[in-house]
Amino acid sequence: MSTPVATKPIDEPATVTRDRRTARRLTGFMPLIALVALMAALTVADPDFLTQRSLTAALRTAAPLIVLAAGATLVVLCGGIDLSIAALASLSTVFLALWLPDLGGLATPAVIAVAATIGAVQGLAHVLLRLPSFIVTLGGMSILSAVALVVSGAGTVRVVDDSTVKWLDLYVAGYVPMSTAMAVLVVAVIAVILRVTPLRSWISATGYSESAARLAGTPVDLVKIGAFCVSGACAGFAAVMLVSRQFSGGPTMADNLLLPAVAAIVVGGTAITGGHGSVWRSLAGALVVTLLRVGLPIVGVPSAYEQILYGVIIVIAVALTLDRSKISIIK
Amino acid sequence: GCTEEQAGGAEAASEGACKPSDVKLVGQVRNESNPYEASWLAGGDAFAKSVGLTQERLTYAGDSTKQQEQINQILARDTECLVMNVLPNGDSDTAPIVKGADRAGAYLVTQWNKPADLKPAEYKTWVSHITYDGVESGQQIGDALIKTIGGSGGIIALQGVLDTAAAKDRFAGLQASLKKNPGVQLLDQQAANFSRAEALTVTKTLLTKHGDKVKGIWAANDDMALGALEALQQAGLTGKVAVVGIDAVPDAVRAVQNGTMAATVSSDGTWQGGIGLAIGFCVATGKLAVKDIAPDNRAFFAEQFLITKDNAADFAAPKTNPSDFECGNVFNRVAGPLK
Amino acid sequence: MQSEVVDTSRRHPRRGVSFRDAGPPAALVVIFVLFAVLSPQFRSIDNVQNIMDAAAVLAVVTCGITFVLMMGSIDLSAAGVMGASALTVSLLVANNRTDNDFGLLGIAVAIVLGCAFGCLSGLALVLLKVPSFMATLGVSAVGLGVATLMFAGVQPNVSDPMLKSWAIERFLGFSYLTWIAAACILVGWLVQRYTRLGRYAFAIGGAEEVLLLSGVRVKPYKVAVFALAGAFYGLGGVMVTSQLGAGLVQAGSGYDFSAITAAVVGGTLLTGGRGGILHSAVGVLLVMVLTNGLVQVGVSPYWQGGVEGLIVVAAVAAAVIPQRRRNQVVK
Amino acid sequence: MSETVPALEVRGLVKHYPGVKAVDGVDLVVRQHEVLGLAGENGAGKSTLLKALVGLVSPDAGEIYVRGRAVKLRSVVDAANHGIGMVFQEQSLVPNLTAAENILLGSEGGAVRRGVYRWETMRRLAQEQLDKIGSTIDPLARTDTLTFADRQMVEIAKVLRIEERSQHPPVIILDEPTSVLESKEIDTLFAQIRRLREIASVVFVSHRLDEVLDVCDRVAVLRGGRSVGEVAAAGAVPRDLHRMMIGSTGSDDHYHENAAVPVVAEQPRLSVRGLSGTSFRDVDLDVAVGEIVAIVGVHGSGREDVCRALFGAEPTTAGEIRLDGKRIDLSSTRAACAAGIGYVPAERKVEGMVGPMSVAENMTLTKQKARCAGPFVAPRKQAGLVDRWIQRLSIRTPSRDTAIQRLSGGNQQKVVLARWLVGGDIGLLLLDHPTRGLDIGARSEVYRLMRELAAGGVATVLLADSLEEAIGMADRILVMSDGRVVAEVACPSGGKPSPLDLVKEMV
Ligand SMILES: Nc1ncnc2c1ncn2[C@@H]1O[C@H](COP(=O)(O)OP(=O)(O)OP(=O)(O)O)[C@@H](O)[C@H]1O
Ligand SMILES: Nc1ncnc2c1ncn2[C@@H]1O[C@H](COP(=O)(O)OP(=O)(O)OP(=O)(O)O)[C@@H](O)[C@H]1O
Ligand SMILES: O[C@@H]1[C@@H](O)[C@H](O)OC[C@H]1O
Ligand SMILES: [Mg+2]
Ligand SMILES: [Mg+2]
Repeated sequence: MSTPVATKPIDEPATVTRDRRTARRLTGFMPLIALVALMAALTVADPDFLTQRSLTAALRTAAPLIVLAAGATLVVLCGGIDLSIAALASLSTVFLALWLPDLGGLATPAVIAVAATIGAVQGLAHVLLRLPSFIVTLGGMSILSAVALVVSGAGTVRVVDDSTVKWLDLYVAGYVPMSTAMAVLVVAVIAVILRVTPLRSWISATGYSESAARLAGTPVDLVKIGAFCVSGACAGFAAVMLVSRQFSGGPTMADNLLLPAVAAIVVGGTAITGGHGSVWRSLAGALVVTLLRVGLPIVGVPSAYEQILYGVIIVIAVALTLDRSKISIIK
Repeated sequence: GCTEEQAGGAEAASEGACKPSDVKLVGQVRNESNPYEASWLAGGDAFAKSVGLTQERLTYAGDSTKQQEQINQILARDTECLVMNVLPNGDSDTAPIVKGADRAGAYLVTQWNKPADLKPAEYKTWVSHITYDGVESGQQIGDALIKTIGGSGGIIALQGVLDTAAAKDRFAGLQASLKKNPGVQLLDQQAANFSRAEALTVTKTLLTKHGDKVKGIWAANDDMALGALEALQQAGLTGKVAVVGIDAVPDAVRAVQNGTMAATVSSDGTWQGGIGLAIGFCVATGKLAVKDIAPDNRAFFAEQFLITKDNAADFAAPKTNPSDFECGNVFNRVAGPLK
Repeated sequence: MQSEVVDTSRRHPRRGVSFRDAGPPAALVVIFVLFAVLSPQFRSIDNVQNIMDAAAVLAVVTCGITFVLMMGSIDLSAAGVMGASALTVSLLVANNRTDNDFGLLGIAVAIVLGCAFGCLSGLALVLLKVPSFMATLGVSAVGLGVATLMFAGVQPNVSDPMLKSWAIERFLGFSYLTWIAAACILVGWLVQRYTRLGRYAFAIGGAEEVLLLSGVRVKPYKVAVFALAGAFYGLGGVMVTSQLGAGLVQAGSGYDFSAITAAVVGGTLLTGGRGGILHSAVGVLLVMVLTNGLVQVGVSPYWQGGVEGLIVVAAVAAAVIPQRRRNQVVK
Repeated sequence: MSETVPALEVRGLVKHYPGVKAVDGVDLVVRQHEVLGLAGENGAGKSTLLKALVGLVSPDAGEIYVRGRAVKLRSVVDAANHGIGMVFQEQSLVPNLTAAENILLGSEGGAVRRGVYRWETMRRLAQEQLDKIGSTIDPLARTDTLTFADRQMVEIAKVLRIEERSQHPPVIILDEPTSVLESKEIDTLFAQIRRLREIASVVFVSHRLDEVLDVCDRVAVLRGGRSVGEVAAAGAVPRDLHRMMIGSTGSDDHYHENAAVPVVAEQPRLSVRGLSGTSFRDVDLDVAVGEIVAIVGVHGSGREDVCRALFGAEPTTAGEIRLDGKRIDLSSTRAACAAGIGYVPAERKVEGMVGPMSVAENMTLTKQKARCAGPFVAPRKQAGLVDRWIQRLSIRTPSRDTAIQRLSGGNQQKVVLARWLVGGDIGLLLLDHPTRGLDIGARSEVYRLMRELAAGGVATVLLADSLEEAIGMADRILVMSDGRVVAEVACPSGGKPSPLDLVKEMV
């Protein structure tokens, strides 16, 4: 169609005062506020939860999720979705485990490069075949899983000599898990690159209004392929983290991280329809999701109630963090 | 500088120094929504109660990463006198659990899944690994199936989650059984992922594919066997095709009893849930010293029984009793060392 | 995450409606013929019945999801809602755990429960303004938790003869479940074509903001659509229980993504405003023919998932070729 | 009720947006059975005021009286119940519904009983509405299969449902309904407006002041959110209105013909041979350096698609395109941009701008060199450049960081145009209805800009808003019909053809 109407039918109340602006600024911090609130709640439920060791462990746990979510955030910002990240990470753990004996230290960059390539290929299929990313990556998910199953001989591939990936499982100064530091670094690098280059506005334009972006001469196709490529590379890097702590690779190792990763993105307040959001938000989102995943059972919530609470809290968290001033219609 | 361990935190107690009341018991399985694993947690609760403690029940929804996350978090707390009885999601999940527990000095018993070259004997607090011999059980029910169909004809196989040791070993057992019986033909094998629902559709499809040639169905666990039974009922073939499974869940034992299923193999969830905690508890409280545990008991196959119509009645109720968990008896059900 | 066609070629009146809609049915025919040629068992009457039986539950779930997709929303709650309804019905009809024997009433309660869960999703969307993606994911978790509570460690086995007969008895060669699915498709089609609810769902996907400008209150309709979808999932859970003869928490596992795949393969757009029940019915058949055919022709279980993914992507690609245009937006 | 009570009265209406006083204390009276024109520059506050009258904008202050009674209008339904309906500036139809459903949307009456559709009744009711305005479209056609103009007629048919809904003479508001219509359709619309005057009051907005004076009884003028007066239409001329709108006299030379530069025909910038695509065939087109070539034709002539094809946004099946003598391959919009081609699409909201992004970002989306140092964005350079163009085109915006969707239509259009100019490296500009929705002043500025660009050597292809505009601006006019170029008319300064000459060629 050709004639959507941009009119926001219900417009803001008339009082354009300072508190409105503060409120708007506050929405940027909402993911953080949600994080702190959740931590407080868990601590009340079980005072033991708020120890340095406990928090360090949670940070370490969150690292692969942060990286996965950060990469996929770019695809979401472009208005698409990448459902293949978890399967790709699983496949990458298999590759890494298989290649470590021969390639040693080169295995890590090799796996990341291969994962980036696979991501880019999906992006290419999405762009060239004009297929919804949902379908391309859903298909990609099954294909990558099948490949992982076959390549691994349907089993765990043990890593005997993990000396070249071990560094990722160390602690900086005893307190900061290296993997978490690296995850934050990945987020920071992506954020900085977006900030100082035109990429940020290209991605947003693509996400908000692809046809307008294209008619403005924005390299929409390249931007999308690039986003899928980075998403793939991040899946590869997350896989390296997993191998470094699992001492093995497995064809389904990371599969269950898909929904948590998407949840992390949305909880961070990035609009699932594209355009608005950031990788920082996804970082906070990943921490919220991790706290929910490990926190609820650890403070003693029984399994059935844990699921119910998870469902309720995650919905409330999104209700808090989503910056609705940028999106008039929520689907 | 970088360190391998995180700073701070509790020192593990020296072996055997724990007061019984200081011991913390943790049982971890996939979920509470299947009968087998629910019985595991119930067994754990029963044991904990018998020593005046409570079991912390953890479930991870079959999600490997979530299992690791929970273990990490548990180990980041006070690990003095911590005893864990863990069902690792897959082979690959065992190593990090073991290494974590070892570092933290928590007493650990694992069950079902572990890579062959990872050995409890090489660790201080990884007390034992318990499993059932999948090759044997696969073969036992294979043999029983073949006997039921009269030693010749076609069968189909429903495999478990393809990348688990249980699925692979059990299927290897079936293949061994088939080797001995050249008259029996494996018409088809499909993965139904240990799931009742998947087994139902796959079986229906295989029944139309192979028609009357199907005389028997070999399923790598009882859930799938029960799914296959439903498929047979829907195809009007109840009783005409023999079905076997593994796990001896109540419904399957009942089916064996009334003849709709040919055989299953006991793996006793209630016992598994209790025994892991019992072994750890005994070591933590000094009633058992790790160095005194026979090497063969550090990683062993537990006794399992083929259940057919003849002995099904004996298995209708769980055979676990409190005396199984006394420190002198904890290795009573050892059938042999892990191969 | 969605695919939207901004029709920039307003100057050409729509060429060949039939041509555009013909993609999925054509793909269905091609794939069917292909398998029929490759495998004599595949083309047997028995197998066709089998495919229809196997398609029944997916068809009902897809009916529900189609209305949600038509609005441009998404629904991932099927797994949880079906689990809860499966446990509910298995505990309310004659079974081995309780003394209940409510028969049809029990079935009705399970469907109403599904409806209530759907309502929850809808309310979270319109009141809390949480994107449906997340709202339904949360509701799914809640559903699974509720189901686990009801499960309480012991498998409820159904002995109700009526419920069990649904999966076993046949009428004109097809099981009752298949007929129930057919009835759902008919009802769905009537709702879509002849009721305000159906047409507004379609319109909301086309241009929600215009409805607002026209003074239509869309919120009640959105909630109603999710509730309708929930009722279909509830029925789906009942049907699975009938098939399996027992109430499983996992009764709905995998149906969420399969149903979306089926709907999209059938030509429903994830951005809404296009497609419908009949499209989805074709999509369901396509997916089921594929799953069945791959087993019939003997593709290794290791590869089945991968091959299926590949064919789904190819089928959607083939189906969109007639609509492919320069500067068409696909998300 | 007395005939002298105004149908609608607004007193001291105020609506402020962050940084903008959109409506700043407006008084307005709409008498019964009159057609009231509303004139004002882009951003003067017309649409905001009118939206307040149908409950879409909640005013910060002020009263609204309907037939003498003070009312609070909270929603479109509220307004409709008071007999006020509006056709919005942006088309607002649901594309995937039938025309009939759109016409009856929200007030289905007998066509929907207890939630169930009665298609036959619906068709009949919709047909009645369409008959009123003499539209011949099929009520059951899907709206997105209709032409733009037909859709506009559907909107008008829709708003006329108000007649059926209210017992009192309704007030019907038409916000720039003619900007996308062609002269024949405009004539039909005006006939309707005149018919409506017998039974209703009409508020009519257009930037074509002659139109306003033609159809209205009285014209109220807004400037900067305030009422600045009104004139009786009879006897007034556009200049009078214009003076009130901007507070001074505009230039007479609307099309800036004195700034036109002679074209050097030997220097072709664009040369197209035998271009064919889905909706056009064998198009030959030459545009010289500094030349403005207009293409005219009715809907369906294929001229928009030719334009898009020249920007790589529409596939071609045959033909050759040369730019400055070099053959170029326009397989994507990127390629076109790289070759120095710019394009301003007709449908600004969807294709021209990225609504939630800022004026600055929208303006610099294309031209990296203009805002970057190497691969990096240079914020100061970007800001300076953007501010310069905001000033140069007098774009009315609180700041360069304001989301473009908060600007008035005309100002949005200027930003889109500026996008191609910030780089200073454009060789060929393709303008699809560049002045759609612009006020006279803004138009005049756009024309001046076009002249300036032409003088600087930019070749321009113009799909004009009206024949007058084509004639006024072009050096040469091509006539397209049914996908082919059927005539070429020279259009030099001083020797302009008359609109009639062109119409002859078009049929
Ligand atoms: N005479 C009628 N009786 C009943 N319904 C009608 C009638 N005419 C139109 N409709 C409705 O109008 C809709 C639009 O018709 P059309 O065939 O153009 O689109 P569609 O088939 O629904 O959409 P798509 O082509 O995207 O699948 C139809 O789906 C139908 O619901
Ligand atoms: N939703 C909004 N938020 C912020 N500012 C707005 C909004 N809507 C309108 N404005 C501002 O209010 C002023 C009046 O806009 P309005 O659309 O009423 O002008 P107009 O007279 O209709 O102009 P045009 O002739 O271009 O349509 C403009 O400066 C515009 O930027
Ligand atoms: O049924 C059991 C299955 O759930 C688990 O994965 O492995 C052992 C099986 O017996
Ligand atoms: Mg159709
Ligand atoms: Mg306006």
